[in-house]
Amino acid sequence: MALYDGHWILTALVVLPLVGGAACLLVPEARAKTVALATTLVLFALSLPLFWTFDTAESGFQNLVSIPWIEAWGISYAVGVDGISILMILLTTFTMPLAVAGSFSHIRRRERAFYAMLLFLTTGMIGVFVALDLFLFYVFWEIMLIPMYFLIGVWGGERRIYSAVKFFLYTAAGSLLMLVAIVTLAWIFQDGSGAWSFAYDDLASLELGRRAQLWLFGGFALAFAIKVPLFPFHTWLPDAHVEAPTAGSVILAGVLLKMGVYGFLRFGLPLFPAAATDPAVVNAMLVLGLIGILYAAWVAAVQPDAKKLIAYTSVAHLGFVVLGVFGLTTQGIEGGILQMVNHGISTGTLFLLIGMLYERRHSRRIADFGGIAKVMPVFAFALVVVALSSVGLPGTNGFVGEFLILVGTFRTHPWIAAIATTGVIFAACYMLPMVQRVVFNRLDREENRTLTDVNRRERLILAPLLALILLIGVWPGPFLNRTRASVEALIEHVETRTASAPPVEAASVEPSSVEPVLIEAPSVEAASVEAAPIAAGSGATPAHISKSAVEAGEGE
Amino acid sequence: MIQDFLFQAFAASAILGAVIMVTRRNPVSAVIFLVGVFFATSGMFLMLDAHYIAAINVILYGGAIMVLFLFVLMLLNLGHADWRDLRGPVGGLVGGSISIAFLGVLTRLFVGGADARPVVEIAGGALREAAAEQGVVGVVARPLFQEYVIVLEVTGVLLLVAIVGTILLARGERT
Amino acid sequence: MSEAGLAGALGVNGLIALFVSAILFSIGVIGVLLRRNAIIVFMCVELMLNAANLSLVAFSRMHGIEGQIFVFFVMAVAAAEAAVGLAIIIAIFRHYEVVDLDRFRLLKW
Amino acid sequence: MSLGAVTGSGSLVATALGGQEGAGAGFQPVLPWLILALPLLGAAVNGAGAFLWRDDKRIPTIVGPAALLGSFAVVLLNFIAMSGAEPHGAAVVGLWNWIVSGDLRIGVDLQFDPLSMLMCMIVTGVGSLIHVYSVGYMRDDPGYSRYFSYLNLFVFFMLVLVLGASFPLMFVGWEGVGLCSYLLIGFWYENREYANAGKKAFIMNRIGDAGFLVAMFLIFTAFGTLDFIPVFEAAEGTLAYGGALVTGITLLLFLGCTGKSAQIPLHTWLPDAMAGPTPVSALIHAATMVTAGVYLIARTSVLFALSPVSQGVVAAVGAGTALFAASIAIRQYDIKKVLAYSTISQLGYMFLAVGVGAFTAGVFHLMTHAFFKALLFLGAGAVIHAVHHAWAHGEDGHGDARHGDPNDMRNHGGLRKYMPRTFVFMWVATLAIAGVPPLAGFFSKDEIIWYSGVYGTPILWGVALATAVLTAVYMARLMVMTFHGRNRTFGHGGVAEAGRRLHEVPAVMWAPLALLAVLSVVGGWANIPEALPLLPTVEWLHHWLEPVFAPAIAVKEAHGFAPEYRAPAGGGEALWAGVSAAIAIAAVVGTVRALSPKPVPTEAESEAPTGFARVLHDKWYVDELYDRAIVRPSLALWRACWRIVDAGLIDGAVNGAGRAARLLGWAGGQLQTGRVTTYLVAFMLGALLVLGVLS
Repeated sequence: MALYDGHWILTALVVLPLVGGAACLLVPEARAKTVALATTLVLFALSLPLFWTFDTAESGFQNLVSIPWIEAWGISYAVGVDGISILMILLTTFTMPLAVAGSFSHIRRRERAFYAMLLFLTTGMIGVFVALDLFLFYVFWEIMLIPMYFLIGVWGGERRIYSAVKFFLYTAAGSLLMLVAIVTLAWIFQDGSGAWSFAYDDLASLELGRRAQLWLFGGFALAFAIKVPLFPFHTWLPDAHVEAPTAGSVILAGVLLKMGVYGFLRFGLPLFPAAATDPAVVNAMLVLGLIGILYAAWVAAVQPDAKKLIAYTSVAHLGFVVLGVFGLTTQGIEGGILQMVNHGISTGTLFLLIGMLYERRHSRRIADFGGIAKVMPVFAFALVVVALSSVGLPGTNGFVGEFLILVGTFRTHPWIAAIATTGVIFAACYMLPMVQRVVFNRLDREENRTLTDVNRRERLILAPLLALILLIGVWPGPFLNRTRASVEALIEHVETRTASAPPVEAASVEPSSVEPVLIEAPSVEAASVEAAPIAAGSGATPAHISKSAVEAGEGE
Repeated sequence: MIQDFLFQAFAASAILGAVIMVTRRNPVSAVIFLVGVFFATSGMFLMLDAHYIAAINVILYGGAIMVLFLFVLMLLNLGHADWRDLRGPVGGLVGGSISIAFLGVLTRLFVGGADARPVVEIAGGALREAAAEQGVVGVVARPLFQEYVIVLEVTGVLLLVAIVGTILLARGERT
Repeated sequence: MSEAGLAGALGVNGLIALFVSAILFSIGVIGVLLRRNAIIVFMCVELMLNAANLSLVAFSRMHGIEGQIFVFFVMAVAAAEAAVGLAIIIAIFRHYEVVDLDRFRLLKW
Repeated sequence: MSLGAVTGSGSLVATALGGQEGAGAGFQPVLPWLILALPLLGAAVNGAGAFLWRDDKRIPTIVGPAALLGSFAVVLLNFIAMSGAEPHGAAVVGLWNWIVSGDLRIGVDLQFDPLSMLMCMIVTGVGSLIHVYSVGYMRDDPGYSRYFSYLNLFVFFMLVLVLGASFPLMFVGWEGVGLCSYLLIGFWYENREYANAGKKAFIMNRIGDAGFLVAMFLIFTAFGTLDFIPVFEAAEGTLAYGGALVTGITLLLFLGCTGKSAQIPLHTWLPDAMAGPTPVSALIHAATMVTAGVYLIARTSVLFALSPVSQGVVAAVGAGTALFAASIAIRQYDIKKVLAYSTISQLGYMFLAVGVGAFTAGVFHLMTHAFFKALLFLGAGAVIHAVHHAWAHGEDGHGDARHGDPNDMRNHGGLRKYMPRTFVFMWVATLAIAGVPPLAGFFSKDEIIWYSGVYGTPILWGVALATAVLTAVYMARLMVMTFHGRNRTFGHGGVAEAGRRLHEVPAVMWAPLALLAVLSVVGGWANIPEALPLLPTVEWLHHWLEPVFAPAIAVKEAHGFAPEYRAPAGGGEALWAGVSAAIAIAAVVGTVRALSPKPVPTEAESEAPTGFARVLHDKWYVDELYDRAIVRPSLALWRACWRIVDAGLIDGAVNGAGRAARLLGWAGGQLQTGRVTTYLVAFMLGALLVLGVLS
């Protein structure tokens, strides 16, 4: 394990797909898929030790690397992993080989470019999860957007251009505001300490006024809310999912949708604790999550297109995750993280399955099927298992996540959690009729009689997914373990910072006599002035990072 | 005194010539009047102690460039009057108002701008003395070939490019 | 005071030259905007250039020889411009058989 | 399976519980995990078989029942071990940590106590018999392997439900059995109706499950744990008697029960669930799964005891359902539907019992009901099987469509002659359910009626009595229509043909019936009332379950529960036992007498009922009501959400923004005329602006 001390591994995870993608472009058309599969498999193999060697007791970042990049602006290449990102990284590396393998028979034109795009996308995704510099994070965040745009726009279905543009504009609109917020944050830091920095720890150590926090949080939150996607920013998702090729949908559901919630956990809560725990903000987020759960389930239930149906279920599932995160309890957040993994696996598998069906039958309309179980028993089995996971049946992964989310949220917001619980009813209302109309009922269409069951390649893709669904369902320990320390530290951070923030503002005012609203910072400027004194105190943090980076260098 | 009279005569004929040139329907007569304007301005250059400039204005503008215009007019057989050439009242209104605005702005600029700057010691006399000392050409040539030599060379390159470009453009699609 | 100051620096003739320059320039503007014939528009541009030259020469009496140097360069560029411009007009005419500026919309893709 | 982990985790729980655990010290479960592992293994093997050796029926034939019998053997061992250990308290066996997050710890812990052991005995015992029966019943089905896989899986989940030592683990079983129920109801998925029935069952169960979930959240918020033993021990101290919290928890739990046990208002799925194969109806929809609600209330008896309001609701709903379902059963023609409504009605009895606080009586009736109702269903299955084969093996091979519905009792009649064994067994079960002494149902039902009067109110008592009459009537009617009179299977004139084609079912099917018939006779003797000390087993079950229910009774007694043991109309238990027995006998005899002489029209000949009979026949129009009031408006709302909100408002806004941008671009583009003059004007205006600003 000496070789694997982890410091080079994150960088390797970021760079390898880039190299693989370039290789895909260079090799002959027919070889591209092999190269891509090999790259993603190696990637997965590389990431596994990250999981095993993860120190579950450590709440901070592990495998830190920080190298100055644009020193004048305090921008560095800083990467690391903690309990919040570890599962996301694993989810990404786990999903990619399956997405690649799932495209083998689906993608018939411009294969080189297709697989290169998939791999470039991987770089962006892993980069987002490991980046500990806000500038770097933003770069990866935007890198992700471009390959996905092409995946939808070039290899998509009939309305691919509309969907790709919609996807792009939605996401870009949000992320630009985030960029403004990031730069403002760095500027506030510079204002206080005299030096520019985009480093996560530096910016997280800022103690901003409430008003400033609310504004900046808003900038981040919009970007994340669109990505999640929270109601009412969700309408790009059904279109993108429906038009994207199978691999695109799998990645979209499996990984990309996690970015939003990950962003809230990594940046939204720790950077702006007062804003993120502001009752109005929390209630707004919870209610939006709740609306997402119920509303998306309702809309899903009346969809005629299987892929669109599943896309809407994603909105519902992510609504649960947002609920868990903003419930701000250990169970809620841990459940949220686990539910992200679960959703990635279950919904990813659902998209793979619908993709398999589409390849055979060239239709996604639910009404075009029926009685498929007769000719495709293995497919039917897989679909039923995954559907059950999606509705959160105990014994599958979905239940563990949903249960933790709801039980956690219930402690702080009982009514919202109680209403959200009815989501499990509606989950059955959309999933079971779909399953019934696809695999059950009479096999009454002549075209469906000749469908062939899943082949060996497809079974190899499905097997690990189904295995994970059951494994996480009965033994989620290894996954929850790894999130625990970080999640508890996060909650503690948010709570202590929220507790410490009001006195700073209230110091000049009689605490009992004045309404809290009145002691808010009057403007952003005033807030940023408030921010000034503490930034000096955070000078220790960059030293901490660079020190560990030095140690990293020496370790090798 | 006579010089002042001459100068004002040149000025008046330049303005007059310009007005006539703009209003001619026949392009050839417009060219002729433009050449007249150039001669008048050359006269003004002379009076303003810019003898060399006056000379090349006549040769270059009045001679070479205007001949070029004439050639083109003849080449394209455009040398006849065309009623459609002048725009209607709307165009006149737009053009007239912009033109008057320019006049006002420029006048204000010249007067106010001169007012803002400190009056420099080199007056008309100094230039004349330098010309007497170094010759009419020399007074322009010295700075041209000393301080501004690089600019001069670049201008040469520009002319070369213009020549090549002109040939390419004018040659057309012939292969 | 300003009139006197400017007249003192440039002389009365210099002042007249500046006004003439402004008038010529304005006439050039009106010509450019009023005429449809590309060649005449082009000629009006030459008129405007000449007006500018006039003011440069006038100011050179006040600020020194650089004004005349500038005029020299302006003339050189104007010569090049005239050549290229006329070549373009010829090329366009060859294609459209017309030099009416309103008849072609080449500046829009 | 690491045994170290087992005992380690188990002892962890034991120490956490402190002295209370001492009660269970005498009893250590034997191979506890094997009880669960065997059915799961069976399910896995049969499931694999469904794909790999689809045509080979030998393996499922052996594995399916064997897994159950093995499990039953282990349960029996433990049962004996537990009855040997006095006092028999609870023993918790931890297998592994399931969900650990913050202060929440949910282990895969199994709780062995008298109640769970009794349930295990019923589940594995009756389950084994039904598995054996299924070998015969499903012999010709192409989904044979799949069937046994589901059935084994069901037993596994049912055992998880019963043995789970915490609410979440119980919930695993709770939803797991729902899943198997879904799969088995829709077993013949090619029939859209059947698949719909499965779906309906699942969704209605989910409504209840949501209540269960919220109840769990409330419990966790209040207690900080979800394990049964700590919660129940802390219940009295934590929750105020009759407080809103405990009432909320128990009512939500009861919502779960109404879903699972098909009580009003979530009862409509159970009759539809008869779409599944008949042994499934016997096992899942009569003997085990549907009684899970009763089990849940028995399990959480302490909580219910703390909330008189909830108890009242449970009793009222139970009594109401009992009468309501019985009234429908009287007018059904489908033999399985009659039994389904009968099941709902009997479940109502059980809820009535646990609702008034007679927990033992409820569980007692649960047990006896498992015996005789399983017997009734299997008997009905035998009848259906026989009729189906008689038709199917006709000249054209598939005569179902020609003849009608084999479930319809109008197509039966006079089967006594062709299926004598089934006939006898069915009568035993009928008399048992009707409450004729000394059969099982007499003791259990009489106990419920008695306690509903003693612990409850006169109205509950009256309803219970009335339902008893109805029960006897509809069961007698079923017997008369099916076995008595002339055979109508091949029309009124087809008696000769019937004689050739209708046969008794094979031994593999009637043998389980025989065993169940024995149990239906002796099952009631497990809890002979003190008033009728005919056997040495007086109040045996009561004593057996005492450790489980004693805390609940103690809670009730601490809050003024001191019933006077006499019926609302006066008289003691012995007297009223005699009265109810007399009523039952009278009702059965009366019905047989009244119906026997009347010729029954065949399915094709009969006319639609009119008047009140029609309301009963059409099940009080509850399904229609739900369809109009809930299902259709919901679907309309959902469509509106999609079409109007999503596609209209949100996408309209988004696309509108896009269109606005395009319009702006178009407007800007119009400035670009492509004419030099336009640009010149603009250029000059710009120059003017610059000069104007400068000067």
